[in-house]
Amino acid sequence: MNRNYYFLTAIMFVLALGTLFIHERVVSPQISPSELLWDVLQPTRFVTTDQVAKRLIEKDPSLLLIDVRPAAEYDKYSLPNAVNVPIDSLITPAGQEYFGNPGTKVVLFSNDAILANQAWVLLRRMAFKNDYVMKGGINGWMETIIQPKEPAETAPESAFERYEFRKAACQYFTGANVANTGKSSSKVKVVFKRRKKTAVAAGGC
Amino acid sequence: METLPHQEKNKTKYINPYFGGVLMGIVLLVTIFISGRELGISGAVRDSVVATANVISPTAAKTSVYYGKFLKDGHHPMDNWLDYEVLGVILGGLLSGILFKRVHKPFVERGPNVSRTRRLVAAVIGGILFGFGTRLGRGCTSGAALSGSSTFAFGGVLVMVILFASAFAFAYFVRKLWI
Amino acid sequence: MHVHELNPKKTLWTLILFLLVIVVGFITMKRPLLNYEISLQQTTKILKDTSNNCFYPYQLADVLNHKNKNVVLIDLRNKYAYGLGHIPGAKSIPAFDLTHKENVDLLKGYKKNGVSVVLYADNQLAADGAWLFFRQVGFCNVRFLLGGYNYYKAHKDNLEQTKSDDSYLKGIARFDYARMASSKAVTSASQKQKKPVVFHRRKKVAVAAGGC
Amino acid sequence: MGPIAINGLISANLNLVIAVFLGMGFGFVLEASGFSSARNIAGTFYGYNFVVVRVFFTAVIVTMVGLLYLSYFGWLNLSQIFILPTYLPSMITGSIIMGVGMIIGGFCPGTSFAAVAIGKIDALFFAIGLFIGIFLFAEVYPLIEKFYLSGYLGHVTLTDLTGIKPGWWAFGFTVIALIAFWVTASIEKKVRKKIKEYKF
Repeated sequence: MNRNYYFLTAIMFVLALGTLFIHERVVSPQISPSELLWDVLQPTRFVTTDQVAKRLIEKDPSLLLIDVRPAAEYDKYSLPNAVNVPIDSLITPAGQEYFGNPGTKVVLFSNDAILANQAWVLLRRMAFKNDYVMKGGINGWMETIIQPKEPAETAPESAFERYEFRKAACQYFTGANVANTGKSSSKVKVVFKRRKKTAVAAGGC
Repeated sequence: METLPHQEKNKTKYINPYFGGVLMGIVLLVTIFISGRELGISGAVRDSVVATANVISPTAAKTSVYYGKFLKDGHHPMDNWLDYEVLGVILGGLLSGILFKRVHKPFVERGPNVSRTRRLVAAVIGGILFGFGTRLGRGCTSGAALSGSSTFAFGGVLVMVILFASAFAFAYFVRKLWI
Repeated sequence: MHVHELNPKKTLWTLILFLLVIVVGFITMKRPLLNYEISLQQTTKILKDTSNNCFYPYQLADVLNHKNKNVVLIDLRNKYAYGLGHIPGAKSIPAFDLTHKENVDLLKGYKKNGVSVVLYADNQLAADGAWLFFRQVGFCNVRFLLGGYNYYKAHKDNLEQTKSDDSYLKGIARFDYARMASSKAVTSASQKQKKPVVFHRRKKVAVAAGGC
Repeated sequence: MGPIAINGLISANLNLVIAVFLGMGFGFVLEASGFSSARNIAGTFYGYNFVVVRVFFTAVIVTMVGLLYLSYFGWLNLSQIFILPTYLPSMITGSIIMGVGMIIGGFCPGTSFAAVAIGKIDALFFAIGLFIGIFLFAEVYPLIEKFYLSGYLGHVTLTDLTGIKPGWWAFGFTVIALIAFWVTASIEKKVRKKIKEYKF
């Protein structure tokens, strides 16, 4: 047997042995940690309850509300037209179908913003874009939209305007809704465009 | 050693098999690096079957359950990455044949105990079986077994193992063809 | 008939070339400062089991009395806010400087010595992202301060008593939502928006659409 | 960085041009390694010629190991490459049929094309058989569609399925292949003594 075969075997073995020690990156698409931290520190992902309420009233078809609380809490109460994706199903394919659709803005919410924010971090790690977090969560929703506080006399004009909006919104979400139920107008139909698949090679033989 | 009539006459050397393997691995790596997809052959054969069916009877091809899948968007069935690659495979084989002086007049290579006709019939039968199998297996030896297992795809390893095992198991019954 | 070249000299050269490319790769590669140490599955597990994640305001008392020396406080707010007021003994690392090498090394040192790191900002939410980030890149000793600096500021004289307070706790429902949302309903409360919503889910796109 | 065609660093048309050259490389290696001879390929299964096993497994382990290094250096994003989908029942059946076809015909599609290029009539007949086979498949497809699409596992890798890191798979395959190379070399030595007529 030629001596070179021993060298060949040795080189190939060492190369393969090396693969055991290198940090493997064969995982689903994720953004790099430094990118993640940079995005985490941006406050642009937060939206207010007022903004969400406005969009809901306008029946904005691009808005998709995602409730990240456990299913039991979702069953008790959730925001109108919200879809329940508990935080552990975010990493399953079924849960991910709601995210990353072009033309939709996903707003995550939980009781407070914390859980929704954590869900956002997970989604961002998985490279999903166009996701938002509702500041204050449902607690904030209750405090601002359902039971708005009247501003003090000395408050600026804008505070009163906001109060007026919130009162009307409250009417819409609590009272006005009932009048409309016959027409089932609360059903928002969202037509998602398919996510582009350019990211992965098509192939096969 | 005398040259038998059914064997090739020119005495040229093939490259060392390990050299071939390393080169093939590098070609595959470069392919994946450039296009993100892998080498494959049978998909191109399928494309040409689809294209042929489309030429012979466009309406029947479009309504056919199988051909229809590849004729949906008005895209020509032969306008596919794989078809260009297979064109290259033929050219590359020719290049190697010229370089190593192995291009010769058309002839039939066969085992020592088998007639020309039997060899050709066997080739056609083998081809039919292989062609049918590639569609079920989502690829051939290069597309599914080689590229698939190289990219750690479970399906690739599955095809590789079963393909070789099946060939080994069946080899005994057709030994007359080869030895 | 044909024979194969038996001497694998060319093979050896090719493989050495291959090895060289890999060596070049090793030399030229940019080593990222941080890597994900835990998978997404493990991350969701961490989020569920909260016992190891948070640091209660009443626990601060021990730190401030120097009874608990195993805790380092890190202020993630900017230098200006830090200058206006901070928890005594807290180190200032503005959030945007977190990935600087010296800060990462500092945290690595704490991890090695078994020191707990407590991150805080104005409120819990502001520190939450940074905390979750550090947990994912392998710093299992990093926690966040419940209530944040704002809560500490309001209660800094009676930290011990905050044990019975839960106003800083997040993630719990503060109201009976269902009742509240329907309290003003004209007719029945059960008629709410509990209808199943028809969303067109994104269909899984088969990658091999044109494949085999 | 890579795969560069997916990340838009080269145009789609250039990708097709490069495909021809990549195919040429593949065809060249196939022919030069002796895959243009049906007897070489069939010989594997009778123990008198292990060229196929050598070339095949060397290619597999070189690619596996190479891919892991490329991804480690950040040159190639492995999540963007094509992963063969798995349909258990039909793939198992298909592989069995392919195995039988290979031992009867003596070629596989790639090698038959490379062999046609240097003028082998048997390879040409095999290639014609391929066309017929795929045509037959298309004809019976409505009958077996359910079977064809059953047992879909998705585009799974070994790691997805087992949770074992790809490095271990690459290492395992390499060790098995290296052992196989040495074992086949010794088998070949013994068998070659018996078969007088065909030597390699």
